[in-house]
Amino acid sequence: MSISKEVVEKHGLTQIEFQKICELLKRAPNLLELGVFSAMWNEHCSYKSSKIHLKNLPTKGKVVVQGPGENAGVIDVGDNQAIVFKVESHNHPSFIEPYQGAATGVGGIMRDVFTMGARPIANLNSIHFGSPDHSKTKNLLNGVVQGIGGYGNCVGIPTVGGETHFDESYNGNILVNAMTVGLANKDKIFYSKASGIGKSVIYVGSKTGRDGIHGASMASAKFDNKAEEKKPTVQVGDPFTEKLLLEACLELMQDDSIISIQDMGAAGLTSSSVEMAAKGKLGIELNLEKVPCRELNMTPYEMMLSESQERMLIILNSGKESKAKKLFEKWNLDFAIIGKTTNTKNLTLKFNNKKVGEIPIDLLSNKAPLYNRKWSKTKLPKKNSKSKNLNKIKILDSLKRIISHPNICSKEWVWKQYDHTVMGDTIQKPGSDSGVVRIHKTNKGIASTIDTSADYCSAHPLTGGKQVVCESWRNLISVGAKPLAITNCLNFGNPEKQKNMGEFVECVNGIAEASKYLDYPVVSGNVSFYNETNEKSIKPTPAIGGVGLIKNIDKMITMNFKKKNSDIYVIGRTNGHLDQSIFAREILGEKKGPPPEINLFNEKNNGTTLLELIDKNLILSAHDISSGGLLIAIAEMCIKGKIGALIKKPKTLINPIEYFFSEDQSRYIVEINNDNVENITNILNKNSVFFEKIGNTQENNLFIQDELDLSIDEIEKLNNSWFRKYIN
Amino acid sequence: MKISIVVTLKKEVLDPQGKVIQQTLQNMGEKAVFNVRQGKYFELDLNENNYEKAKIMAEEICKKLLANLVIEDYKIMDNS
Amino acid sequence: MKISIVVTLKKEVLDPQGKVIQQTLQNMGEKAVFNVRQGKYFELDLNENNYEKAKIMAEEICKKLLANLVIEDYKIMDNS
Amino acid sequence: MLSSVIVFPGSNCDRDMAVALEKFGFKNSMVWHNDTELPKTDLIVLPGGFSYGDYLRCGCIGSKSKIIEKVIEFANKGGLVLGICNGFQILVEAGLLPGTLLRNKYLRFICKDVYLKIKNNSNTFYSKFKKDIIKLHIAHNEGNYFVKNDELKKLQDKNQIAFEYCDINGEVSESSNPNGSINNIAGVFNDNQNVLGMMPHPERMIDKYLSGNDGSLFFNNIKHKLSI
Ligand SMILES: Nc1ncnc2c1ncn2[C@@H]1O[C@H](COP(=O)(O)OP(=O)(O)O)[C@@H](O)[C@H]1O
Ligand SMILES: [Mg+2]
Repeated sequence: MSISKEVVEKHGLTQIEFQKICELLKRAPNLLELGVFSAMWNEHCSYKSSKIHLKNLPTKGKVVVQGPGENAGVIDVGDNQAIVFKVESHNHPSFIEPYQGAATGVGGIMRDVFTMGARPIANLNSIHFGSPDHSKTKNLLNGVVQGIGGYGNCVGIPTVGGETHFDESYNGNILVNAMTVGLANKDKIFYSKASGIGKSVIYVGSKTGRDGIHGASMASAKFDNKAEEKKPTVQVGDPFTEKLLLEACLELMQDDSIISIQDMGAAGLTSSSVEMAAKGKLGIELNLEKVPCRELNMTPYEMMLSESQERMLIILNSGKESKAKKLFEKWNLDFAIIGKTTNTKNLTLKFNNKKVGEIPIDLLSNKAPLYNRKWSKTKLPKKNSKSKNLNKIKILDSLKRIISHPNICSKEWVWKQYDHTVMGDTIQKPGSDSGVVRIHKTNKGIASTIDTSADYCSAHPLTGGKQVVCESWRNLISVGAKPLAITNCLNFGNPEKQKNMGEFVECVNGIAEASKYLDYPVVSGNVSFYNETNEKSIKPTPAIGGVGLIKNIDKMITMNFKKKNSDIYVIGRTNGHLDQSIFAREILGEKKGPPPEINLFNEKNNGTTLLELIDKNLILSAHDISSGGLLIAIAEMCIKGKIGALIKKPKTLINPIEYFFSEDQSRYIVEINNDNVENITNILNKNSVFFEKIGNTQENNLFIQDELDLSIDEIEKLNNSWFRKYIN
Repeated sequence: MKISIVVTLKKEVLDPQGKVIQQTLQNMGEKAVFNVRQGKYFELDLNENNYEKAKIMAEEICKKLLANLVIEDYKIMDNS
Repeated sequence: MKISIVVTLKKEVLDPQGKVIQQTLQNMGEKAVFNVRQGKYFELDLNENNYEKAKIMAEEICKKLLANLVIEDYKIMDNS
Repeated sequence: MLSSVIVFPGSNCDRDMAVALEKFGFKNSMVWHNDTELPKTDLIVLPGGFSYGDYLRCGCIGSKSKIIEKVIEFANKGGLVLGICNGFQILVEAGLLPGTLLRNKYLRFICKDVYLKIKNNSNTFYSKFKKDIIKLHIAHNEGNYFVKNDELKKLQDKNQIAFEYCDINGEVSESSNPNGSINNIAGVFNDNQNVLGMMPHPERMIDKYLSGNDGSLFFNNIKHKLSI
């Protein structure tokens, strides 16, 4: 059968790419081979538009055991323990079928982590929806939240953090990013690199069905209005099987049976087998009739491209087959020897002893196309003039509106649907700056957070990219954790458009600059392009997942005010930058202007100094100042602690509105014992950190002379009712 | 009148529940059962006494709410 | 042969899912729907070609596994 | 003191339960659902989780496991059996406890701290709590306890209600009911009061770092009762 233009197009390949395939192969591919090429040369697997820019990210550091390029990143947390973590997007499937799309997203990222020999110990998620009044939003929100919970709860991994945002730029393209953090022995990490010739390739997990065929191409196809009528490219998740697969794999990993292991994620059997062989510079031969199938008469094409969930590919040491088989049978999972490694450096596909396809591995991996796409720079917008009459605006009204705004309000409605305490080691729950889980049977804590700042990134991608990294760093510091490394999920529009590509390039450069400066390397990540519908793209939304270590959990800090009559200090300088703040958007209706500036020196200095104070037991509570600004941060600490605060207006010339609602960066609020003031100010001064006292904690009310006197109960109600009202 | 609707997963889509039920039946000795699929069943009470009209309404409701046609099919049961 | 089974909550047991669906339909403008009940639907593939025998088997299976008779009723659908 | 935790495919609080039991002095064994014999034991625990994915009905397929016959035998001889969350659901499906657990009233999974009023202070599990209101954690999708009226009356008459959801002051009301359970019931005993099923998870509250420590009271009470 010859390959027509339409067939090439249906496979998401350009005619030029098809010609390249013919040249490399020195012949035309058959349909099966074309399918394999399309999966491997797809944006999702080949990173063809992003690769040259991702190279700028710093990926090395003292703690890095394994950087990008494996199923997940690995960092050293001491005592022969390693943390394995990664974030992944499942945006398109979640838009089409929110429950299953989100659920399988969680399943996929957990497999990435336990493939490496790590037991998942925490899940996080970053979810973005369209405007609340868009007709689809409520249903999508409900489905996504229930899907994330449905999967993670069932497998029994606590969901300890995340973020939830609404913005009209996601009306036709929601974002669902899921992150998993796992724990492994540092000397027992499993990799995907194959080695040895004639070794058995085994298939374990669920059977292969006709679902999700072409999922990887879909992940890189933009939507039009017909998207929802496409074939069932969404899979149904089976968390029960995932749990069995997790236990079975971890059990098999106890000894030396496994040479290498790789989950079947996007592009299923194709990408897993090709990647294992490519990394080992080997060939691989698959006997496709051996693949456990759910349906009758499945073709090699369907088997190679199916994205059925809950499956793994393992290369076994010789002689371990029968033991492995027994183990997987005990867990009631499918097990089949479907091939072997070879020295041909080819992917050889056989079906009932007949060769049905053969492609040099090299062509699928190294020779995949790489593009240096055209991109355009975003100029730093001009600052809005201060002519707006801020004096007419009341602090009280603004506080009330912002604290109850869907993007600022408490997300308890969301995270109460996630089991966040299973495994019995959650020591800081969602709703805090970072989720913290204790490393089982130790006194160490792992803090994790996931953050985005789409408004900042959209206004000025370079600054925005830097800012997200800093935000993540700050969230870890606020709980007393030393930030160690990050993973990222880069959600962008269409890379073939200069503007979108430019947003990508500059965000990546911003991320690179900040993470390099903060010694906060990138160890894993994922790119999701083509987030656009009918030519309208989402705001650039890189998500940063950060992980930090608390060496002694007795020193962990929480954000709730602890007691009355302590001093409240602000660390970091408040300059009054309102542009791109939630205040500017919601109260002034102003969407233009630059995001707040990032000064990396201050960021690092303020953060490390706060960690020093925490380490010396001088801090009662801490919270970073993020969207909403200073007053919102204080209100949140009041709500959590059920304690009020008496706040003074600024002494400087700054306008109180700018003082209380600006979103200048690198700032924290801390609560301290007045006995410690001298000690603390000495350390802050020694390190040249800007700080000021802003008030005291007190009973019941949040109070600012002549401006506001609100009971904490009332503020809490404002903060905590949006979701319930919206859903009912 | 009452209208009954059955919503089932499309044939190509995995049905984890059906799979586990079938295995359990096997373990319980019901060897004759070689496949199980689980779906949802709905009974709607409608202010409409004409079956044909009611059926059209029910179709609408399936498409709008009860079934996600990406992974599910629906069937309106005959009047009985 | 294929046997279809419907399992529904007994009348006296509250069906919150049905209620939510009914409310949602109301909000979506489907005012004619005044009550919704949700149940489960099963399709069994049996190694048995006699409908009467298959039906007896299915009854057994319902009692043993598919329905919780404390709160649920089951119905074997007619062969069709 | 010997305990056994039954592990079903899909259990996910089995380890947490074993950790808790060992912390309070039990020598614990993990028992696989497919085993046909129980080890020597003073207490059997069916842990939380999603046995068989909670497919079909929560707890239903787990209740068909081989080991359950032995658990029933053990219970019928007066042995102590405790089911937490999914374990409670399994005990109900196995017929060891009355009633059923329906889907939560608001159709959502709920994970949060709750207060419980202790209704029964003279059973074979625990004798005397120092407090009569304790704080534990719930995490479930199907905790909405339901029994028919005549059975409810029997539960009340025979003092079979173990805990009721209440607020911090011990007030039992609609607003302190997280899942729609009839009469706010959070846990029940069998007739003989040697089988206890409860939705809350005491094993998630056993040290000061977690969101509470009242689970320790619970385990200490069991241990105390078993040692006399
Ligand atoms: N989708 C979610 N899943 C889990 N937790 C969430 C989710 N959305 C929000 N949260 C919780 O609410 C907290 C506050 O969110 P956010 O305002 O974004 O925090 P921050 O500004 O500190 O990043 C998060 O740290 C997280 O713990
Ligand atoms: Mg924060």
